[in-house]
Amino acid sequence: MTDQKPDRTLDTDFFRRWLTAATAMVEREAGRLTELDSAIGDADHGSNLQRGFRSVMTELGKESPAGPGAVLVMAGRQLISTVGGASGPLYGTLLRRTGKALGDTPEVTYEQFTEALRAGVAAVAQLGGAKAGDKTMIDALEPAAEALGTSFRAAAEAAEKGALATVPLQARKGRASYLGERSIGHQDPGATSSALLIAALADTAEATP
Amino acid sequence: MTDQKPDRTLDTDFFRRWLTAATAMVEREAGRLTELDSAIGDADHGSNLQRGFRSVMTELGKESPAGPGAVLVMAGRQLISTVGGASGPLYGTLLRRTGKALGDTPEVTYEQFTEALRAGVAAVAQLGGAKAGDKTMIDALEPAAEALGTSFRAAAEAAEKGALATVPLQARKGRASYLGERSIGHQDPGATSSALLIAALADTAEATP
Amino acid sequence: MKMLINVPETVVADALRGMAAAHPELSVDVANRVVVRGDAPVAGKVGVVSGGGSGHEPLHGGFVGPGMLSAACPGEVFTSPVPDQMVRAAAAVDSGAGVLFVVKNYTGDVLNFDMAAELAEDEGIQVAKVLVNDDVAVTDSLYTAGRRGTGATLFVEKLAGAAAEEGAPLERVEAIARRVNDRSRSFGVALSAVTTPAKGSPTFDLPEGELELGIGIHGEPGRERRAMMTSREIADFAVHTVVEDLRPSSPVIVLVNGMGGTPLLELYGFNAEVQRVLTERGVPVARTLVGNYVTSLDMAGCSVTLCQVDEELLRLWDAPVQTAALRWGR
Amino acid sequence: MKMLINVPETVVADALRGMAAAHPELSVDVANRVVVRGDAPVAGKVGVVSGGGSGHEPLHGGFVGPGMLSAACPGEVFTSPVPDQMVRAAAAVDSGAGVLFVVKNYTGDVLNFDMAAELAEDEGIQVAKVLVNDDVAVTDSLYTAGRRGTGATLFVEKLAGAAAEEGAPLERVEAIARRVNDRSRSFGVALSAVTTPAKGSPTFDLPEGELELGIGIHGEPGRERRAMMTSREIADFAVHTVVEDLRPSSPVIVLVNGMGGTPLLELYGFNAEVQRVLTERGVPVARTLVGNYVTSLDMAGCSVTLCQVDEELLRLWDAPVQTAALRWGR
Ligand SMILES: Nc1ncnc2c1ncn2[C@@H]1O[C@H](COP(=O)(O)OP(=O)(O)O)[C@@H](O)[C@H]1O
Ligand SMILES: Nc1ncnc2c1ncn2[C@@H]1O[C@H](COP(=O)(O)OP(=O)(O)O)[C@@H](O)[C@H]1O
Ligand SMILES: [Mg+2]
Ligand SMILES: [Mg+2]
Ligand SMILES: [Mg+2]
Ligand SMILES: [Mg+2]
Repeated sequence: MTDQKPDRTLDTDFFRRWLTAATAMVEREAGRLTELDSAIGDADHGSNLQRGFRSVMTELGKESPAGPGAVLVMAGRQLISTVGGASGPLYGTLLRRTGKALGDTPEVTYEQFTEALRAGVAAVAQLGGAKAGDKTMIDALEPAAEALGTSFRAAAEAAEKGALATVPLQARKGRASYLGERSIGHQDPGATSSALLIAALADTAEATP
Repeated sequence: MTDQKPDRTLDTDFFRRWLTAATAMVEREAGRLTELDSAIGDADHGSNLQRGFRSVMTELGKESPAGPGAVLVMAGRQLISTVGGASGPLYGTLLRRTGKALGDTPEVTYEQFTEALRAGVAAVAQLGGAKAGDKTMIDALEPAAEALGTSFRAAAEAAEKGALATVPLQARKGRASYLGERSIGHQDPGATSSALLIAALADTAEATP
Repeated sequence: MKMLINVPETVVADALRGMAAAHPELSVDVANRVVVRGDAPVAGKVGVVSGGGSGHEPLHGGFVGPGMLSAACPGEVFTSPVPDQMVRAAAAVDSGAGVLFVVKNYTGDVLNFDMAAELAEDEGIQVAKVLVNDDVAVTDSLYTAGRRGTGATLFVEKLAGAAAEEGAPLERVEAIARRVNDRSRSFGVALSAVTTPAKGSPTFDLPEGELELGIGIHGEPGRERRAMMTSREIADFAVHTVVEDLRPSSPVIVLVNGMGGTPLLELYGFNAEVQRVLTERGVPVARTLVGNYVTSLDMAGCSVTLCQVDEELLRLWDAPVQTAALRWGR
Repeated sequence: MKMLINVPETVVADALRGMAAAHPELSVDVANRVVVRGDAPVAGKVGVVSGGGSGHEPLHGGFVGPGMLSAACPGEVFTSPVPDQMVRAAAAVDSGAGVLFVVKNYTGDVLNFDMAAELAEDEGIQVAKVLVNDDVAVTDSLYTAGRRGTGATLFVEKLAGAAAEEGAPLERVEAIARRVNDRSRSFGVALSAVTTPAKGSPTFDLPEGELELGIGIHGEPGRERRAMMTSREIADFAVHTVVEDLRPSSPVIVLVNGMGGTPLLELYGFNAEVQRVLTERGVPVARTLVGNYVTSLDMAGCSVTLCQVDEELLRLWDAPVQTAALRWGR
């Protein structure tokens, strides 16, 4: 495990490997995500993401998008076209808008990526209208984008902490909000999957010399 | 408990009390009858007889049929009009035909009743087409009618023995026949309720000076 | 087991009251338990009357109306109705042209309809009867009560009803009904047992990994229990069994019927497999109906019924029908 | 939990193949998951398109046909469809008169239909949207995603579809749809949880003696859990809640809807209680529909939807409709 060198550059391959690691993470944790979603939602979050990331993998095998931005835009589009539900457009927008913000250079700096991810997260917040504390993926994504100012691992830890912190919250957005007070005491599935995505990011960074 | 005096006479009240005792027996054992029917039938035999005998009681409270024959004919009609299923026409026919055979005298002898019951049982066998060993109520009714030549209690014991003897049989009539070999090992609900009816008869006789 | 009921004793009467409220075009006699089409008796028309235990809805009450049944007699749950109901229904629909009783082959239904026919004839109503016995899971032999009536009941009621609506005389309506029954076969499968209001718990114990093959519609166990099968395997088994028995030489109408507890989504998926097997076996399909029509309360499972049709039967199938559960044409 | 399926992954595609086989009058694109009425686009007619997660059958695919939906887009089970489906559906039904999207108010449906509307407009299709949000169990506030769309979807699709069939322009069809939604309210109750193919076990644990009040159609727990109630008590509670919110000043159309696992016999019995409460409260009933229309797979339970109608809406309700699940008139 290497230090996370916020001064490094990130190439196309890095983003392909991030998506691959994220897919593996989703495959491993799909059951748990669906279980969390069955407590306060409709029991499909794990299979939704599984379907989406599998199709991202298929597409990555067929196409060779040139540049980090193109990889993420392609992945985002793929999620939008295959996931459905709330998480499809939201995660799709996250990747697409992050990708768009990266532009079409063959490599990006750590700072460029940090800025781009913040733009992506902002787009998710705008699309879904959720604020911090509403018990959604925003509760993991916003602290992660913030902590990315320090390092990949700091971002992963912040996301994980954010996800855990959704437990005592009452949901105000998405399906869980229908439950009112009964949503309290359960961890938000979308915040949980967001933490997995950022954990996959940190893992990828650490596996990259 | 008195001896069963096959040389006694039976009046209208005797038959009213038999039907009342039978109703009580059905009320008490309805759950078990339905349970037996659920193993090899459709789980309604207990509630079928409950509905039928309750309505016989209601009718007995309203009307005062004159004579043993009229009591049984009325009860048989009532069963036909309220039970449905296989057991409604069969038990209805048993009582109606037994009653018809009793004629319209105010009292009947033990021998007259024995003959009449045998006619009733024969009518049931003809209507349903079942023979001894087909795993139906006939397996309790026929030995009971036969043993009535001896005494009420002998009839009750023969019916009980007949009902128990249905356990190893494979059904050839009624719903249980659909099960083929899977009907083996269960006691027939109709034979069981027949044994209850005849037990109620013996109990009534023993409670009658 | 929880149910949306008040008490078991009033389930049938409550349902009839609710049906009366939803269907002003029917005349529902709640006290006497008879559902009659509102315009009965129709002058010159043969009456088509059926009935049986409740718990199979929409059968039979949902099939009362122009082009199908003239009246239906619902019994208690899974219990044949009593003769009084059938006599009343016959009297309500008879216009002098006679009445056909459509009777599913169960001891109880047969005995009660037989008694009713005698009584109705005493009242001067001409009565014909047809027995429906399409279930190939039951051996038709001296050692059984004969084959059960299941899905083919819908075909018999629809086609005989259409013939009656066209003005066919009683013998003709009866002949059609008999032809439809002769050319129809069914096979059913249960993924769960059924819970009747009176019993309140499942009629048999069906473990998670198993299913019952060859079940009827009254919560009786089937002929055989097996390890759980896929939709594909069930279709292979059921269609094979039916086709081997029917050996159709002309197109069939297919009924893919839900037992009540299986979602429509699954029934449609199952239909895809049924159609595949029929294609593989070279059986041409003229029409297909998918849905919950001849049910068994909350039981999960399905049945497949095939009816081999000729031109006349197909025309009668396509003829207009206006009932609560089956409607087309006009 | 046993299901009549092959594997969870192909459930929706299998169902669409089965639907295509049963309904030659529909054009079913299995690969792209769009169900379109066979004669689309109809010249000069506004297209009415809906969609949502699968598992609510017959909603929406069963409501495609003359007088109701022009097309439906089924998503995965309980998962909103993706924008590509809606764009494809809009393109298939647009005759130049524009398309109305009928969207149940769930975050997923709203976001996906919004994206689809943008894309469809990029392709030159005029799109209007109406949100269905009738479920009074959910507080409509800043602290929720708003009221859910449930039973009123059937009313919106039927009445907007009838208006479109009559040749009404897009703004008018949209206005009708909005009026119907504004005048409709629902309340639902679950006696059992639901089992999705992907999860394979019930979404929540509902003990024998309890029920969930205020549930939606996606297996989410309700607002409140209570000791089991009778049909009578449930009707009192549900109708009261709906009427207090709607406060109807003219006759209503009543939908007594089954969640899928509750037998029709019980639904009709429940309808009797619903009608009793409405009578007691002095709410006149213009029409009643009882059945499994907006379901939640195998869930046991029911919902009540009331739609307060004026003369125009009642005329549109009575207008002919020819779909797999709803048919009358003509
Ligand atoms: N308005 C919203 N803004 C941000 N995130 C949301 C919003 N609504 C829902 N989510 C997230 O989506 C997750 C649910 O995703 P998923 O189960 O795939 O979709 P659905 O709710 O449509 O079934 C929730 O756990 C939550 O984190
Ligand atoms: N053909 C027959 N002859 C005599 N008894 C019969 C016949 N068919 C059925 N039975 C009796 O009827 C009993 C079942 O009665 P019941 O459950 O009330 O009616 P159903 O079978 O219609 O549900 C059986 O246990 C059997 O004893
Ligand atoms: Mg979900
Ligand atoms: Mg029985
Ligand atoms: Mg019975
Ligand atoms: Mg979902």
